[in-house]
Amino acid sequence: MALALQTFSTVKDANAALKAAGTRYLGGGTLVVRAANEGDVSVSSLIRSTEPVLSAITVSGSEVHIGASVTMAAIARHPDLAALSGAARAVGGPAIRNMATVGGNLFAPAPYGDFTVALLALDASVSTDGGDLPIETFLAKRESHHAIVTAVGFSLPVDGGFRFLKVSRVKPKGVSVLSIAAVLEQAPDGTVSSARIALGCMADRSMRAKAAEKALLGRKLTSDGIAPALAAASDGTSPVTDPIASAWYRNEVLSVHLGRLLLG
Amino acid sequence: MELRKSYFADQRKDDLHEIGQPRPRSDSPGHVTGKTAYFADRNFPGMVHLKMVRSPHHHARIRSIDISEAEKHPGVVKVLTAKDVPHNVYTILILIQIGPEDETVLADGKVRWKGEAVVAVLAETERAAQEAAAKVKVDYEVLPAVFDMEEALKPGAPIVNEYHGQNYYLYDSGECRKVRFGDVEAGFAGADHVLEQTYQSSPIEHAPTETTGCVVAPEGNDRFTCYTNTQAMFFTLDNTSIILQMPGNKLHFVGGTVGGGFGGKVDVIVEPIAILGAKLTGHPVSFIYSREEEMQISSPRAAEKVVIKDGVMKDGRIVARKVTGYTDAGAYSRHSPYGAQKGAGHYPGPYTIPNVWIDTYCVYTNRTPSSAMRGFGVTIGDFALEVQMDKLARLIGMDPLEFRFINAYRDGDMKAHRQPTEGAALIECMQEASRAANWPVAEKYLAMSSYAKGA
Amino acid sequence: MAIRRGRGVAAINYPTGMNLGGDPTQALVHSTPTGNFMVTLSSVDLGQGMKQIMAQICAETIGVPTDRVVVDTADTDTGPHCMGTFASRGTHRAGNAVIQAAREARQVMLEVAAEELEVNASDLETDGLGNILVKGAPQKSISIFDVALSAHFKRGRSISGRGMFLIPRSYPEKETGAMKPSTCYAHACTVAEVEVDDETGEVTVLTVKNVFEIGRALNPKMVEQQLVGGSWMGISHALYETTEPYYPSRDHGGTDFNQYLMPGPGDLAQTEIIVLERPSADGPYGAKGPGEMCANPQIPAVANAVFDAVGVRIDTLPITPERILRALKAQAGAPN
Amino acid sequence: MAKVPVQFTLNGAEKAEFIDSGTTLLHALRDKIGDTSPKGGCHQGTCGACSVIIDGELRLSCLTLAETCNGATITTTSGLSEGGVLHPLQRAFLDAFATQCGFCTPGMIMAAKVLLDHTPNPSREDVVEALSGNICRCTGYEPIIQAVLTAARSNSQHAA
Repeated sequence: MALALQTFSTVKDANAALKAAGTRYLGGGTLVVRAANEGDVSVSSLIRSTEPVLSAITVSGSEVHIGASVTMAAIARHPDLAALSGAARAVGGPAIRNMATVGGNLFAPAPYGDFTVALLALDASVSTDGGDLPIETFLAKRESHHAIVTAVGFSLPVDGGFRFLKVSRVKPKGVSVLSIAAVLEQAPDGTVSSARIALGCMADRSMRAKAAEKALLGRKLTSDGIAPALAAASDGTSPVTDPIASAWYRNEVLSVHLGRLLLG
Repeated sequence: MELRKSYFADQRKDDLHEIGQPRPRSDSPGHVTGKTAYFADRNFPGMVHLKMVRSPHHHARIRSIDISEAEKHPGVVKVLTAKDVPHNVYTILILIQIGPEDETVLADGKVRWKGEAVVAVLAETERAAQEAAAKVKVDYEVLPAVFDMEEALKPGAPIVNEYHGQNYYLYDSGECRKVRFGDVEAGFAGADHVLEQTYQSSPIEHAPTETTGCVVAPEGNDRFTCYTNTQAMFFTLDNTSIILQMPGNKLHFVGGTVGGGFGGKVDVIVEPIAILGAKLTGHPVSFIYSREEEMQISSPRAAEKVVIKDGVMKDGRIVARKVTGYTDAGAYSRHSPYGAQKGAGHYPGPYTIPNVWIDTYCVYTNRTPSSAMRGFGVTIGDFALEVQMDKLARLIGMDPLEFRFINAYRDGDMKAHRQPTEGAALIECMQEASRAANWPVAEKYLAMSSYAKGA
Repeated sequence: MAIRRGRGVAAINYPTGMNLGGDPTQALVHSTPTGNFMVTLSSVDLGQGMKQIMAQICAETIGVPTDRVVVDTADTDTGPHCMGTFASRGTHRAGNAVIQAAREARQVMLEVAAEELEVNASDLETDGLGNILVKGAPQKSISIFDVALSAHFKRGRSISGRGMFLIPRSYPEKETGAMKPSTCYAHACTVAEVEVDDETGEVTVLTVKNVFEIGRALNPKMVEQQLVGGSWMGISHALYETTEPYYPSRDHGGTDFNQYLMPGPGDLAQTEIIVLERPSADGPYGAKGPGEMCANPQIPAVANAVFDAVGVRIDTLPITPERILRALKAQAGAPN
Repeated sequence: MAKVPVQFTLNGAEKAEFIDSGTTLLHALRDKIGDTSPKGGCHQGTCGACSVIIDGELRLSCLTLAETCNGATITTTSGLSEGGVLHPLQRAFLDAFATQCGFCTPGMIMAAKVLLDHTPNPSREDVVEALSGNICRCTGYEPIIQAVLTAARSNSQHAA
């Protein structure tokens, strides 16, 4: 079967079309068209929807909704999303960022998916026509998920509360050795009152560093203060081994980079 | 960049008009406007696309190949197997009498590396060729494979390539190319220190931005024009002529600007099968490596292992050097016997050493055949030699740069392969590096010259 | 955390041309009716600028400006045989063939000019601008334009020449390895300065100072192109590149430019290039092949600099952060 | 196979073609329209040789389906010079000897053009970032970075 593209004006119609065999949703094309170019003949029909909501960014107060078709470049330049621009800019080079979408990033396997690491730390919700799911739940079963992701939603972190780090071998664009996103809240005395830390490349998809989060509570962001969190950073990780780095290396340097992010 | 004209001024006349002038490149206007024609910029009506079915196994016997479903696939024009290739077993260096023929254009009975070409599918679109390729059924009996050169050289290792009969290339000098100069064991015996170290590399890809490929157009008169990015026009034409048993006058090769070579486009891989496809179908044929093929299927620079044993005196003189080099050819020879031999001519490096022993081996393993790359036979050897030089200098407590001056070759010095040194300039390069990098060395080294002693 | 700095040196030589010789290249040169010159070859331009260099060599030899020369190459129907563009042989082998062909064409050109000027050909010289002058009496001259017209339409002479360059093949002696691998060698010395992060094993190459001796810089800007690009590739080989990161395991080979690592534009070392010229006896205008050797000395120089910085030897390429980190941990006696 | 119409403006000229659905813009430009200045270096989105400018944004034509470009304005490197006069970026690449094999050059120039369109006086860091999706194997990048910085300077002088 030759490859063909079907375009629908509504998500609903696109979802219906996706029920057919051999279909796949086309976001920015960076994963799906690449697979077709590389000879993946399992997909014969690409489905997309042009429903405007998919391309919308809405910010009301601290509540943010980003349509699934919004590109990394659009996030990076959005004045209300300045806190996230570093994470959006961590994806690909300029051309890729003009194409790669928020929705697509949720499905990108390690070592890709850096923006999803940020979304996981933000504890985003992932929306489909069927409703919303916490991102952690969504990621755990993303392969079995067939409805089109329409948007992600999250609350903006407090000023300076969001930290992001991507470690790559090649600069400035290389893919991840690992990436770390952290959303931290600190009490007036500087102790950490709330922490969410997400890791990229430390498993086949973004994961939370829950032991490190817990170990950070009530501690100050000093070398001594973060030591228990660093010691717990690798709890539960099963990093990928790939051409960029081995699982051993990723585990070895995770705490180093987490420490630098927390103290930075 | 700075030209330092003060060196060797007595050997050079700077009286030229065009040579030495930074003339603009005649090809650049085409590059910056996108007008330069690369082979893939040719498009012909009715052109069909060739996709290769490749071995998923490192080493396997082929029990059977079933192409019937692929042939029936819509858009498919032709499916080629080994029996379609007139002279299927070949080796490219046969042109300079380096045999035996040891590689198949399309696998016949056996595959020896993961990615080896088994069946060629020609179809009206790339997609149809990909779909049909997925319908080719090959029944394999997986065989034990060997990836490590040391393992491959052990008795009882699986034989990678029966055309050689053993897992190394057999030179006229035996299992390796040898250089023997002086008495290396006596040199070690008399040395103040002996240091033996092992160096290792893994395969390296040329990674040109333009992948390997060709576009073939039948001229309608039994001649075929092949637009190709080969680095060697007649080398490719003549090998194609042998493989296709087609007189050379039926072949017309057109090259031009190549989108980067670095040694990666001197194997003769895409042209013969594409021309065969054009001959058997009457269609123009395009066969262009995907980036994945360029990365993992096209020949890389060989992995090498280099063992260096040196005898050195406290005063800095290297008195004996023994080098054993292993070149991982992968499953087939291609240019590797030549590269391993080039290493034998390159060691012991640009140093004058009275006792030298060199063995270089070309070893077969079940991996992608390696071949030429920028610095072929030398690059990895230089890494090993020059790290070894650093270690030796530190071993005897000497500055690494001064240590090199002491041993540097000069005009007239006899090399291990028994050629007198001519035109040496290592000393002057090091003198200039000492200045440029502010790496001080004793005055006596700055006063040295590559010219023959006493000249 | 400590960023530790070190520097290392390496010196190398490199043969010009196919190992052991036996690799011919031919060239044909002819003039058009208006005194432009065609060089016909089958050599391939890989991007190093072979066509431009052949034009300059032909122009120098004939005695015309380079823009009067057109190079037609890489067509087996028109160009005579060339062994190929590899082994740093393009400039050396094809350049010599072009010189020989251009000299023969120049001789015919001077003979026709001599007839026009009614002097001996041996009394003539070119001014490099497109004119032929009588030595010592430059007011007596003729343009190459007019000479070519005369040769074509009046005197029936073909201003053309044939060139062939072959280094006879050397066969290594079996027992001793006595052989002649090459007729000339280029040289280089590189000093590299690095920083190593001793907690992650990451290496930053701060500076590379490269001195290259290449016989003759036929076109200095093009030489610079190759040497700068080669220096980058050397660093790339030292620290990044492999198709089999876990060699000899065949697993995890990269299949794209994200996985096959090379330094990006944000990883560039400050690079200095110094060129020396010791003309080779048999090179075209003394040139040797710079294209390959320029990527070699950086590899050991970087390796030695890493040792200088952190005191561990990485004898396996590429020198990855992982290899450095493992070595540092072993050095510290920690289990790895 | 069903053909679908595509219509867009390419380098100032209206183009209309019938193509196979699912055809990438790269193939449509090269094989149907005959603009071979975008190069197919990987078809994976990892080399940048196919870069084109679509409605002012840098995009990879190898990962863009042509039929999603209906009504778009597309610029390629072959459309930059006007009346035989090279664009300042093209001139700068020539003068800086920033091309060797030339295969990456059209994509590099596209990436650089988008940068200069939005950031007329870029820092070196800006240039490095702008070129970061484009692979060059010959030059070591430095001459290309210098060419872009030179073009920016000549642009600003021209504007002043």
